[in-house]
Amino acid sequence: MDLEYQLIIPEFVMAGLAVVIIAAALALRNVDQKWFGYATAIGLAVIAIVTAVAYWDTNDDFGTVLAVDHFTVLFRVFFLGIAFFTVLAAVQFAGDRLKNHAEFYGLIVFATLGMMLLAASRELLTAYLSLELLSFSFYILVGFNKLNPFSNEGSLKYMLLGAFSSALMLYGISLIYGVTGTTTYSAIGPDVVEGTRNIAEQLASFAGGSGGVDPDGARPGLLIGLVLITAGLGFKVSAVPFHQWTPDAYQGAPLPITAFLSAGGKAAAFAFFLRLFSEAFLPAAAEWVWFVAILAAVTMIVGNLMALQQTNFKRLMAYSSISQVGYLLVGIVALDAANISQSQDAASALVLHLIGYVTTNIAVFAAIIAFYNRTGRDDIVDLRGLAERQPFLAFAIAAALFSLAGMPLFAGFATKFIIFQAAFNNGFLWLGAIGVTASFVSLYYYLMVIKQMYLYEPEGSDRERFHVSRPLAGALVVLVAGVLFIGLYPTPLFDVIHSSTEGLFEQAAALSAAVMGQ
Amino acid sequence: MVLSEFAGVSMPDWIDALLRIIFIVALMTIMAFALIYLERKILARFQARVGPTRTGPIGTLQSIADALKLITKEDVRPITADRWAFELAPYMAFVPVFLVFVPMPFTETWFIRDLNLGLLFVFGVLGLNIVGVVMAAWGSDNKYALLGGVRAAAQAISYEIPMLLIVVAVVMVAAGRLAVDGDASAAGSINSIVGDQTTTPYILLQPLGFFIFIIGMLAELHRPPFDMPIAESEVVGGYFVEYSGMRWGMFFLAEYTALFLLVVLASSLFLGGWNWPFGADVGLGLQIVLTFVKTSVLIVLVIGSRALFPRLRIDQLMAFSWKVLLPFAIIQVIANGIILAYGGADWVVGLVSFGLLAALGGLVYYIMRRKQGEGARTVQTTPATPRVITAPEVTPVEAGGD
Amino acid sequence: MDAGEALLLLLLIPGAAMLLTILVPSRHANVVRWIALIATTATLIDSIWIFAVYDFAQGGYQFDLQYPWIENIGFLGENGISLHLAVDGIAAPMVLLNGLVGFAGVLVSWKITHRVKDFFILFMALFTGVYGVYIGQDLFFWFFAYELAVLPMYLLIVIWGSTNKEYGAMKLTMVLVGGSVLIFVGIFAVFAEAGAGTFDMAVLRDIEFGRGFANTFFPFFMIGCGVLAGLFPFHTWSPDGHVAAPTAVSMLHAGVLMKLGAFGIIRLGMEILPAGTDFWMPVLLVLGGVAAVYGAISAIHQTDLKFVIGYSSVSHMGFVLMGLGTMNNIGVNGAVLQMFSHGVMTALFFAMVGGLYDQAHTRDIRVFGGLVRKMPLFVIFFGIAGLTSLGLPGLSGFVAEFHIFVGTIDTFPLFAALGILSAALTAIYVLRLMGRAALGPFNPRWENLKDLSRWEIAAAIVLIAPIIAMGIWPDPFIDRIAPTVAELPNIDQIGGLFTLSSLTGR
Amino acid sequence: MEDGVTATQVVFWILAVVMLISAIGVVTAGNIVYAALFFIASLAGVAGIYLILTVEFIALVQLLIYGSAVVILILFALMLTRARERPQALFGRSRPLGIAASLGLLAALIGGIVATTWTTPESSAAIQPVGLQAIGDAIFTIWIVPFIIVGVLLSIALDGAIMLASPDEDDN
Amino acid sequence: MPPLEHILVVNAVLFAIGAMGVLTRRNAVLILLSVELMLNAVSLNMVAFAVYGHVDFGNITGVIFAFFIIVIAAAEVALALGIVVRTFRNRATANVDEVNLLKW
Repeated sequence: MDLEYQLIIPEFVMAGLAVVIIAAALALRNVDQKWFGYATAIGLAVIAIVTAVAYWDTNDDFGTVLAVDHFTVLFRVFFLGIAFFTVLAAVQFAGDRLKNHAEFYGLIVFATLGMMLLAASRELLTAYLSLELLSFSFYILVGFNKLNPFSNEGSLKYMLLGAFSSALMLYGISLIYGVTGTTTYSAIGPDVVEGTRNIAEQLASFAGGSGGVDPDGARPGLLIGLVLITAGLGFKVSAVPFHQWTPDAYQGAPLPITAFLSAGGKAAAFAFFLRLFSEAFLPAAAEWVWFVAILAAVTMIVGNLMALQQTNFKRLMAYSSISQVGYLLVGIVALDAANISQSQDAASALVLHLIGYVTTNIAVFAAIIAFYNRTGRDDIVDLRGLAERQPFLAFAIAAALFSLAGMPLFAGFATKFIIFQAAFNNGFLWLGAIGVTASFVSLYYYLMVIKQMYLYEPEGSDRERFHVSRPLAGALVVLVAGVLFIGLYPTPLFDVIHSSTEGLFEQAAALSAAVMGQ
Repeated sequence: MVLSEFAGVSMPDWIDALLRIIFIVALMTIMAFALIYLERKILARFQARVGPTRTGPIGTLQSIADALKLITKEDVRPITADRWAFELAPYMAFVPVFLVFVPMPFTETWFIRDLNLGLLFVFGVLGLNIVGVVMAAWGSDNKYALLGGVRAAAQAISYEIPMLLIVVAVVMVAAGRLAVDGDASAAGSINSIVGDQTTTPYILLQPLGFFIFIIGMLAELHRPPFDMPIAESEVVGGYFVEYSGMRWGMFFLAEYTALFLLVVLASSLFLGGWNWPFGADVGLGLQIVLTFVKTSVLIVLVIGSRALFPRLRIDQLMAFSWKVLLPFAIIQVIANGIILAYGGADWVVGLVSFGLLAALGGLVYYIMRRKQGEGARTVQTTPATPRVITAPEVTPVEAGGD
Repeated sequence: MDAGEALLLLLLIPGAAMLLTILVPSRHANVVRWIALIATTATLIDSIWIFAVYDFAQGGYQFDLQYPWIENIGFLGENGISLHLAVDGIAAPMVLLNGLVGFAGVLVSWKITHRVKDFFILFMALFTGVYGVYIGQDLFFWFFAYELAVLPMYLLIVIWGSTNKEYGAMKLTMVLVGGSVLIFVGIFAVFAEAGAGTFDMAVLRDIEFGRGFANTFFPFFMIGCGVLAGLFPFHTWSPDGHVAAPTAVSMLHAGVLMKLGAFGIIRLGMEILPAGTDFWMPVLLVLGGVAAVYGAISAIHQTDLKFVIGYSSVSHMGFVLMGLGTMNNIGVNGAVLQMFSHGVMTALFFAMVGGLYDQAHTRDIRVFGGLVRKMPLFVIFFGIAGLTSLGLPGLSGFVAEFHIFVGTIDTFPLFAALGILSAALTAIYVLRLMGRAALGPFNPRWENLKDLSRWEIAAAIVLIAPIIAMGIWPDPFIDRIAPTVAELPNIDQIGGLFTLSSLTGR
Repeated sequence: MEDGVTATQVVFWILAVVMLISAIGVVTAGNIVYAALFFIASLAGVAGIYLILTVEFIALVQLLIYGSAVVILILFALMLTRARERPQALFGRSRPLGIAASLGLLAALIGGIVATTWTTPESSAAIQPVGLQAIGDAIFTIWIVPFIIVGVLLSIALDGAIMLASPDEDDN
Repeated sequence: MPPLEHILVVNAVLFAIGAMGVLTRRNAVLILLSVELMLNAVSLNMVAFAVYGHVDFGNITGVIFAFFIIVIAAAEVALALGIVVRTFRNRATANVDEVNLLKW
């Protein structure tokens, strides 16, 4: 078997980077720990740039397990970017409040590696293992602040529920494998068409006890598998009702990790979600779309309602990110087996919203990290008077929160508009309406945060203005600019995304062409 | 199959199976008795004593006398012990060892079954006996028993890893050599590995492997100098401190059987098992003799080490496994992989392995020198506090910033 | 006329000012102020130019300008979303209105000293958003601008406001954004139903929507926009918001922002979904009438100056909605005129109240008295606003309300009576206000009051000029509005009756 | 499938029953150590079924890995809970709900399994043992990437576990 | 060989028992054990599919999958116990609902 290892050089380099960082820390004990952070960041940036330049035109498969196409490359760069900003934001935080810095950065790199592999996987086993690589890194990272009981507790809950969800997903995968005899996405696709044909009919005939089960077509096992996979993925992306771990993990984790979790973890899970559902399960869209739609609706509603009651900023962001998952799921709902170009647009819309959301979220967290570095507090009321003490941070947080609420000028508006339009276009007016209403509700709690920053005077003993370290401030400026750019002129980004999602639908397009031809 | 061939008659399967079981039980018992006797004798010689002399000719029936004593002894169960765990533990410790007999080649044709995955089987099954140890430790409701059990488990698991890696390295070598004959996939079978050592015992190819295997074996068996789990002066007697009578005997039996089996395995893997080292195809009778000569040498080595070496500390023991043996085992596997992948000759494999062994020796020597240089004041005489048991009630840390 | 760049400038100038302001260090407050003033002056000139150059003989949409914006997204249509700008006869006066009020707002805000930089950034965002709504011709952009106009309100009120500002600001934002949710859904429904693959209003206007669809989705626009216009059951945010807001924001808010609602009903409702008007416009008229009376009655009971004006705004916006509800050319014409008139007038009101409050630190009518002795200019300007409000002939209010009444008489005579009743009630509270606060016995507590500052005077003059101009010479407005209104779908032509535009021989 | 009940099927059902009863023991035992011991029994049952399914390799890996892993598990369970000294409630408040949910899951799964037509060979003679060589070849060619990932994953799990569990100087 | 359906049903029961354990137990170690039961059910499923199907499918993906699942499970146990130990050091409990600084 001929394997083209040059396709996955970036992954190897990533692993190497992590190992080098960890090993270097063992060797260089007297070096200021922050240099490990900056070295990691530089490494990530270099890998990102080189990957983007060297692989953009690649469209090839590594064996049957990985696909290195535009989608992969886009997400590679995307994840590297996320990691880059996370590391940059984390440097001072880690230096002040954490130990084992090199392992901290190394694990971030490993998690990023997991994300990259996840986005590239075109086969369920590889995808599952990549997901676990990612999850394991996060389990550790969430509990990284090991003397802090919150951190520890978040990690414990995350780990247990994560393992449970993996088991659910694996069972689903096993059923899919049992029915189709393969775990490769592209091979599942055609079988799915066969397997889910008239499932309702089959179930009815089975329930009727007529014994008239079509011997070669009755495969509700496939549907159960799909539902279980969706449920497992629901856990990973923290969709309601599988979201219980999210607030705890978010609140417990060290702040940069909360940022990374909410940005990278979610983005990776959705990259997987998207590739799986568009390459493998798209033909059966009619069978699962209702399930995902309900999931999306419940997620949007519950996420936002729960967020209303929060007093801790991290917890607020956790519920906020849950509701964002609802919006992202709308993009999955908009996939349409009958209309491939609509599906591709929906997928692109999803990715666009994802990128917008991630940029925004990292911006929020970078700002909060800068605040936390100074104050060590993360309740919403602690933000009081931030506009006086550090207007730039307050502005960045406000802008990002408005973006999350879907207000114009910022990324959230345009991307949400597009993603809801995708759902409307696919006949899910009610879902879009729920989404719009939910984001209206979300404005309330974002405003509560903004109010604290702008309305009140600083309180407590520490009311001085303070400085944000240069790299962090620079990162924030870039992020906020990104949020504005996506909000005002998403077209170029969308074009890039659109060209990257093309590959996801080649198979489906061929299939539907074949159906047309019949 | 084997026995029926030996007997020269064909018989139904169930009789065959029964015969094999009887064979195993008999062999195991005999070996255990012999080993107990041998150990007492050899140790006594080391200590300038004579050992048992009264029972039977030069004390040869001593083990049987011991067994009789054990059988007639009252079986006591502490009142606070957990009934099920306590009662079942000896069996859990005993049965896996019993199973390990299955793939052991005593001669070219004398074994119960030539499993294709024999090596994996040995380690997979043998590992289970630690469950019995832990059950005993916990079920006894005795602090020392628990300590001993925890130590035993930690030790067993720690040394299992380098041992397994070394077995992997051996299998790699064997597979490379067997592939020449056309069937590399047989490398998992112990008998095939032995069969390959007609002229070259693998101790020449994998001297480091042999070293690590023996060390690991000692640790697995809780033999001195790695006997902390059952050290009387530290934990009174370890996990079976509360046992008496035949149940205690079963633990002992299991231990000696395991010793015998591992020694057979070591001789099969590294010393050529039933092979005459100079390539002549010897007959069945001589094969048995060869096997037993080789195992005996190893047995004397094992028993002798009890008399020769002082006991380590538990932390030294763990550190030695994780920080010395494991890295060297990994390096050995990688080195084998590289050499074999590029078709290196056997002598290269052997040389590299020997080089690694020398490096290991040098490293250990260097560390010991440095430790001595640091002076006596750093020597700890007590084991690390067993905090796992005495961990105080920790009040939750006050909520606050990270 | 094809100078769409003028429209683009309306967005670019404040936008650029906003960016520029961000870059100015916050300690240079005066630089910030001057940037704002220059920007608003420029936009005012631009607005006036647009208003003047708008070719009313030709009518329809002019200054058409279209740039591609968000493309290549299949389900957003083949043309995607474009930056499509244009003004018609209704939008032109609104653009002018915004220019005037924005300019005056900057003048009035000169005295703000707290976080000047932030204030003007947000002010400019609001200002840009309002322009965007008036000139946007693409539903996406329209909605974008609409939200952009609503968004800064919250911060503006929360930071610089007064009197229960947290509550007021939150209520205002949530109600308005809630309304925009309806608009959002409506926009998508329209897009999907049209199937034209575009958000361009120019295209959507030409598409006939079914009656059932229109009847279903018209209220999405009517209520969604109506909320902003102070539609009756949803009006309560408005007085609270007004009271809480700082002066300039109140001005922009009452003067311009509320008009966005009525404007939205015209743009989205009447133009795109004309089939829904038959069923829903009477409802709008009834609600408008109720708001007019209710607002007036409430205003009578208030003691806080701003509450009085706030409820008066509700009342006047009720007139606007009534006018729209008539669905005949005169009524709608009047509604648009009233939008302009009320915009300038109420801005003047708030400017004056702000000027007073900054010195007196109270707005309780009962404690004032005889202010004319200390603040003659204030009383004069305030009086002009009040008289406009009660519809004194010769001032803009009269022209507008007269149109509305005439239109209403034609369709719903009963409601004309209601409207006239509310005008009478307006007279009561305005005159009471004047009598109590401005004239009346002097309260010595106010010995130290000074008259208006020059910035406020300038602002007032800028605002009074159009009031008087429209009052005595409404033709420029009617010339522009009437033909456009006449072209609206489903409009009854009742030209036989008295119209001022007949004076010009058209 | 052959007709009638073969010896293999009998053995299978014995193993299955042992496995399931032990599994129930795991989730209902009132003592953590018992639960862990039941778990071992269950694992042994699973390993036996692997053997019936002719995949000795997986069976042995199961014993080897779980055998060790579970022993550690029990050890920590012992150390951590001190079950003997302080009896604890091992069930959460939501017990009935959990039981109901899992029964629902079970019903759905069995329904789906029974209703589905699975692809199976004509007779069990066609079922060939999965050879070790085949597994090895597959792992090191097709599945090399997963194999590498697992390697990375194991190292970070090890690293993380050590880092988290190791005592700190300000640990009390 | 038992019919495939029998094996699958047994696995489903095992899986459901595991799920029940996760949902009803509150001790972290016990939850972990229950998850392991679920994973066992999954690997058995995989192996069964592979063995019964691999004549037709010509692959042994299921066996490989089972192998990897077992490995992952071991890693999971190791890591989870690391976290549990850390919890116990910090809080002296391993019951997940006594670990409740954060709302569950």
